[in-house]
Amino acid sequence: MPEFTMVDAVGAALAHEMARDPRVVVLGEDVGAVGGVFRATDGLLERFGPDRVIDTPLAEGLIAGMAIGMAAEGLRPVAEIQFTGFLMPALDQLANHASRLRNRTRGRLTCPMVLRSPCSGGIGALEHHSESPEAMLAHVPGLSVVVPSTPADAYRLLLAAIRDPDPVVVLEPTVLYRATREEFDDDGVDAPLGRAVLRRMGDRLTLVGWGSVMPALIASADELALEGVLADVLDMRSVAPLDREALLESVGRTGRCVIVHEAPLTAGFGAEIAAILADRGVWSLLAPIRRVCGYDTVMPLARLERSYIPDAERVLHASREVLSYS
Amino acid sequence: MPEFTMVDAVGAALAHEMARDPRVVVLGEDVGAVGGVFRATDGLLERFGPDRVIDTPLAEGLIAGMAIGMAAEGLRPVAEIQFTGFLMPALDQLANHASRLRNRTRGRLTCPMVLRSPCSGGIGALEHHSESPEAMLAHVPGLSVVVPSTPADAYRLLLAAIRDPDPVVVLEPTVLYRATREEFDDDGVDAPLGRAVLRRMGDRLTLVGWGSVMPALIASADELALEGVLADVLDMRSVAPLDREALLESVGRTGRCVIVHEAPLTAGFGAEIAAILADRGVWSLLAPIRRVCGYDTVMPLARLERSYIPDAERVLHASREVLSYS
Amino acid sequence: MSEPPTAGWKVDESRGHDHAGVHVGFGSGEVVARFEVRRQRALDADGSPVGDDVDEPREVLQALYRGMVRARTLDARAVALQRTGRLGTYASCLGQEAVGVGAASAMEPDDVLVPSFREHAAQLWRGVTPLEFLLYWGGDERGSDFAVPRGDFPICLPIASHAPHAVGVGLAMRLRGEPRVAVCVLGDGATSKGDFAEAVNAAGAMSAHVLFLVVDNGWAISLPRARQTAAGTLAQKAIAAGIPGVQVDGNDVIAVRRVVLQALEGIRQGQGPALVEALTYRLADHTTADDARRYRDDAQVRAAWGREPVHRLRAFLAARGWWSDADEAAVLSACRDEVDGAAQEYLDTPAQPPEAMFDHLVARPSASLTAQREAVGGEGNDA
Amino acid sequence: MSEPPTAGWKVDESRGHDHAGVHVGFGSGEVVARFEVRRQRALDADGSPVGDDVDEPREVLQALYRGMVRARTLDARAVALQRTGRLGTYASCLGQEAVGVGAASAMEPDDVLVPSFREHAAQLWRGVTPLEFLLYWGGDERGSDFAVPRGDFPICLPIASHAPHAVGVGLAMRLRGEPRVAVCVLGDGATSKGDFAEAVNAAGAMSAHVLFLVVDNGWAISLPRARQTAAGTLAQKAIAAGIPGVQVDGNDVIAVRRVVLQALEGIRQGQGPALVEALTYRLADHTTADDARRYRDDAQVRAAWGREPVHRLRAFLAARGWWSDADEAAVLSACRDEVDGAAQEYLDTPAQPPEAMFDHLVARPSASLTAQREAVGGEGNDA
Ligand SMILES: Cc1ncc(C[n+]2csc(CCOP(=O)(O)OP(=O)(O)O)c2C)c(N)n1
Ligand SMILES: Cc1ncc(C[n+]2csc(CCOP(=O)(O)OP(=O)(O)O)c2C)c(N)n1
Ligand SMILES: [Mg+2]
Ligand SMILES: [Mg+2]
Repeated sequence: MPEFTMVDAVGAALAHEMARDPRVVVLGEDVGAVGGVFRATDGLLERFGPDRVIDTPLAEGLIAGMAIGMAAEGLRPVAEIQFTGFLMPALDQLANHASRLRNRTRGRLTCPMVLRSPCSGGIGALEHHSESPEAMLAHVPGLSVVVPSTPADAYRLLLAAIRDPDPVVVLEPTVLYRATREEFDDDGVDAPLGRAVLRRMGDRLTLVGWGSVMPALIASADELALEGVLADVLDMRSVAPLDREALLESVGRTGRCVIVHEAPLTAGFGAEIAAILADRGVWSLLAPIRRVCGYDTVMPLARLERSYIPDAERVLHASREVLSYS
Repeated sequence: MPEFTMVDAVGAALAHEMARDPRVVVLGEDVGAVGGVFRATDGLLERFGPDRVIDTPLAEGLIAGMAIGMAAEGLRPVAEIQFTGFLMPALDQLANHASRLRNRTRGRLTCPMVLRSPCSGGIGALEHHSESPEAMLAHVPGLSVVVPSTPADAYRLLLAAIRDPDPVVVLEPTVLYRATREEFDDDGVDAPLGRAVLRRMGDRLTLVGWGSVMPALIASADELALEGVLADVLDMRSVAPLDREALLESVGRTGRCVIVHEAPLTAGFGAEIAAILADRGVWSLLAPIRRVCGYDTVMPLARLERSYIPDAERVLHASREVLSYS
Repeated sequence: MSEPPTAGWKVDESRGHDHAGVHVGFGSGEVVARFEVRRQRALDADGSPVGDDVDEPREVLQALYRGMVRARTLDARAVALQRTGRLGTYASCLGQEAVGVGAASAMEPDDVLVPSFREHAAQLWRGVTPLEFLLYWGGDERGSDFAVPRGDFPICLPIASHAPHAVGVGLAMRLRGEPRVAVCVLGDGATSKGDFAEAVNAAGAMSAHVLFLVVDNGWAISLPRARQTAAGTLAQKAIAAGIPGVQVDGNDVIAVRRVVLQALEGIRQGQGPALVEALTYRLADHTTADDARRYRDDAQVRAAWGREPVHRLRAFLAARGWWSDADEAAVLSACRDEVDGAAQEYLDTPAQPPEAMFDHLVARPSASLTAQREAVGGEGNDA
Repeated sequence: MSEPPTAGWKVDESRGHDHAGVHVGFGSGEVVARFEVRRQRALDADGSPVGDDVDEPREVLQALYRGMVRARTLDARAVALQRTGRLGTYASCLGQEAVGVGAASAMEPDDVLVPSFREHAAQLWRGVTPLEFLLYWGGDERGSDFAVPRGDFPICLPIASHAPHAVGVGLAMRLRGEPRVAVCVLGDGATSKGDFAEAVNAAGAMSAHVLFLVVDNGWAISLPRARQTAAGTLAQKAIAAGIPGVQVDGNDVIAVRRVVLQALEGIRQGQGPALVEALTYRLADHTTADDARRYRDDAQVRAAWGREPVHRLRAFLAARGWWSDADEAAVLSACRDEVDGAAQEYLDTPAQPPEAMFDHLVARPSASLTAQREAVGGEGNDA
């Protein structure tokens, strides 16, 4: 079986779907000759030509808006925003149009588009190259928001996103692009959106996260396991739709929850997770729900980046705190 | 003492501060001759002239970005975005620049600007004229986000916003612009940002909200009082900074909390409130925390708008549910 | 419209051009590019032909006239319904009918109209029904589920944010080799917004099949055209994108139709996008929520009434002997009957049930969304 | 740069102009506006004067030369530091030194530079120190706390999003009646972004004191200039905003300085904003993370080396007898010494403590923020 890094997996999913479905086109800045700044679209131009792999002028609002027009007109555009820090100008199109076109026309026009964007920090990049905007996006009704943390998920969730009849944003953590390799078949099988997956199974604590922080969660669980404490590690994979059932099931069993994300704490998506537990899951709670998140300040430049991003140490600290309640 | 509607109060605060501080300038679409589409800036052009009351070309990103430049250069711009539905193109400037300029330059340049925008629904307006984006804004580190619900608060919080050395967004619920009149002195006294206020004092339940839904919360509390149940009604007034102490104090006393806002439920700011309670306030909880919010769909056009916006009936329903736990 | 301002520009009058000086920027140096903006018209304000002969067939011209009267009749009814509390805030197209009718009459059915919010005349010509129209402005989403121009875009309220959609539509057409065109209509105010510039530029760079039709009606709410931009024409916005731009008298339905036909022809043939600026005037308040007397002189409005499009075409038709008082009466009563019927049907149409707000959000609603739908349909439970 | 494309345009060559046809849009009708774009230069690629005599004083020209060499020296060191893992991703300005030095040398100290991310030469000239420069690119916010151009804006990474800031700065200057100017520098890629168009238009409409300096270096990462826009020049972007625009040979520091001086003079006098397009070439990869061989021919790069600015000015100076080999050696070693010192100081500067990430977010931190600051400074507790 072939091995893929996450960035290879993204490219493989794009190539697979472009070969299968002639309506799929890729567009964005530098997606063509250079194959994307992370090489996610490498080789697509040679294989599918400039009518299906489209370098656009430099304008993110335009890219998102064009994708809406293409989608409404019957194509299946997969747009790339070069870094999530440059997504803001596209948010108007996502929130006011992509997510509303079907509703606005009572289903007459639809918007089956995907917007991919490399997200989150950890690679010592310049300012604006390390953002994690999933909470803002998840607040937009009608938008699906996916954040894979493994090569296979990146492949299968991207396929599902392209095949979804409605707009999907896929945030790809750059720190994971080349972090690991995973074996799987390039078989075109997608994974349904909105389903979490348990990466570790335990009984005393649930660690919840998605995307860039998953390695820290798994490391924390493994560390705790050495101490005899087994933790669930729940990778939400998609924040919208959210797998509430998996969340409630896990915390229902463990009674303790630490939520981890890289975006700033306040009004981050971790709040939504905690809020669901504070409503539907409140009777199973044996301890306060802790959030280990980016701080409520600007992610610092490279020299202090590591002090900002939640790591296993902080996750373990919070875990031990909630485990101290019995 | 003079009586003010909320929209008059906004105008009075602007006039007061422009008279007091020559650095204050007002800018936006139609803020001049026509006095703003809601007349919030009525009379300012005549009084302060076109160099301080500036009609801009039609471009929200530009308005926010210009305000940043003006603020950095020593002015105190108060920009208006005509409706919150047109705020998205300004979000890039708010999130990537206004809130970061001080940090980015280690305090060398600062951004004392205010961005006002009429928000929320309830007036049967066209699409995009009824949005409540406070959660997205509150997720931006460095940005203060204020949502007044009374004329006096609109006046005093706007003064504080203008005097604040950092960027502040003020969301003004259009449904409250002319809903009531309140007596207060146009004395230039501001109210500190980040302090909630108790509108009703009770013991069995805390109703938390801000902005447009406050009348429904107060009506609900009054209705419950008739039944002998006294509820705290906590008007957060500012979601960033958030008055965590007031929140924890109130729910610490009552043990029950219903959070109400008009923005969609998922990843709305109510989630942050619930998350704080699920951490620091969890031991005082006698019931699940309920959220009564806009649904996770597009706010419908005028004919169905009322079915979307949380009203006293829905608040009472949730209140009775949480009161049923003892 | 005013002549281009000269502040900052060095205007070179020395070459003896007839009409307009050459704006040469500043500095010296060799000339590397030259541009001209032209203005096209067919009838003067009184309906007398100027320039080329008017050789459009009688039936075409009569149809254009009926289209304008029909739009004006429905428009007036919408204002009346709003004034009596039976319609929401409404944006009248009074005075701008020639732009919509002229442009729509030049389009093919399978072209795609990507409108802003004041293109009623164009939408009606394309097949949107008066009932759909009233439902939309009455606050009912079903008004955008057009039975006929199935591929047309719905009204776009955030100014200029539809321009990138038109580029996407027009690029899809080009990629599939279709001789179709997306026609994006926007106002003078919209030309200040980044989306417009991004769209026009990208359409040019990518050869999308798009016509940008800029309706310069003199005002963006209270901001007069001259303060929206220092550019003397809006047609010259095309120069920034390297695509052709032209002005047309937007109160002259024949000229609008001609110039749009010509532009569409070029675009269909793969010559790339184009921009047309139609000069007209917003005779009404911005919307029914506006009071234009706060910011503009009555004298300007009165003068504009002297250039309005319906009278103009009628004068031309009458002079040719192609329009009688009986024709006029017949058209007016037919329009009135149609609009009466639509208004009644609109008023009789019950609102959608509350659950309808969930029915078209996404094709595959999540469990949470389904629960919310049930709650709103039921006793007001919260999800 | 390529000539304007003609697709869609009718180009009228009949008037016998010398240099460029007239782009007349399409359609007939009277001409309502005419525009010319000119290109200014002082030296040819070999350093021989063209056109007007070069009458800038010797000291000025020598200073410009030293400024370019200094920037190039620091730039090369930054690349070397990155290659050896001691600096972050870095964007080289190799080949573009004349634009920065020419423009900055024309500015007054109390003007405000509002730069993008490749204007190292201008920043250095204005007083940003090599140490600050390296700290910034090394990932330390203190690098933007310039001791000297206190009012200059920091580097802006989101393309074109600084253009509206420049309008605000330049409007403040106009409102206060100050003869100061904001100079906003952006790339060819930036001209496709809405912020740029909004800013240029609004500056024109509101007479803000802004000079837009567009650095056309042929590429936006992998997108060649010709595919960024169908416009033949970027100077013509000014026409859309109704402000004057001009092209200048951006590898010709004398011409850049002249045209910027002239533009600033007009702006100070209240003639409104202007736009200068400087034609240059990005000799380096886009950044140290890029490999330009993936998308452009070596031949193009080699040809561009033949037009680069440092050699050109040196040839001119030498021909005048104003520059000796000894002068050259002295400048090189002075620059090397300065950069060596700065690099060492940079490497010796410890990172800020983690709490510093909270120290300048807002003037009045909330209790929650203060608690987070304590947590990060302490044992990693979470707020
Ligand atoms: C992005 C955005 N900002 C503000 C508004 C509010 N608004 C509605 S129409 C209008 C003026 C539009 O002017 P123009 O483009 O000339 O169109 P016209 O109204 O003249 O048809 C404004 C500011 C809006 N709808 N969208
Ligand atoms: C809004 C935004 N989108 C994308 C990027 C990523 N990016 C960095 S530089 C660049 C190209 C810029 O081209 P140009 O404006 O010509 O400047 P140059 O790099 O040539 O100096 C891109 C796409 C960015 N920084 N900002
Ligand atoms: Mg207009
Ligand atoms: Mg470039």
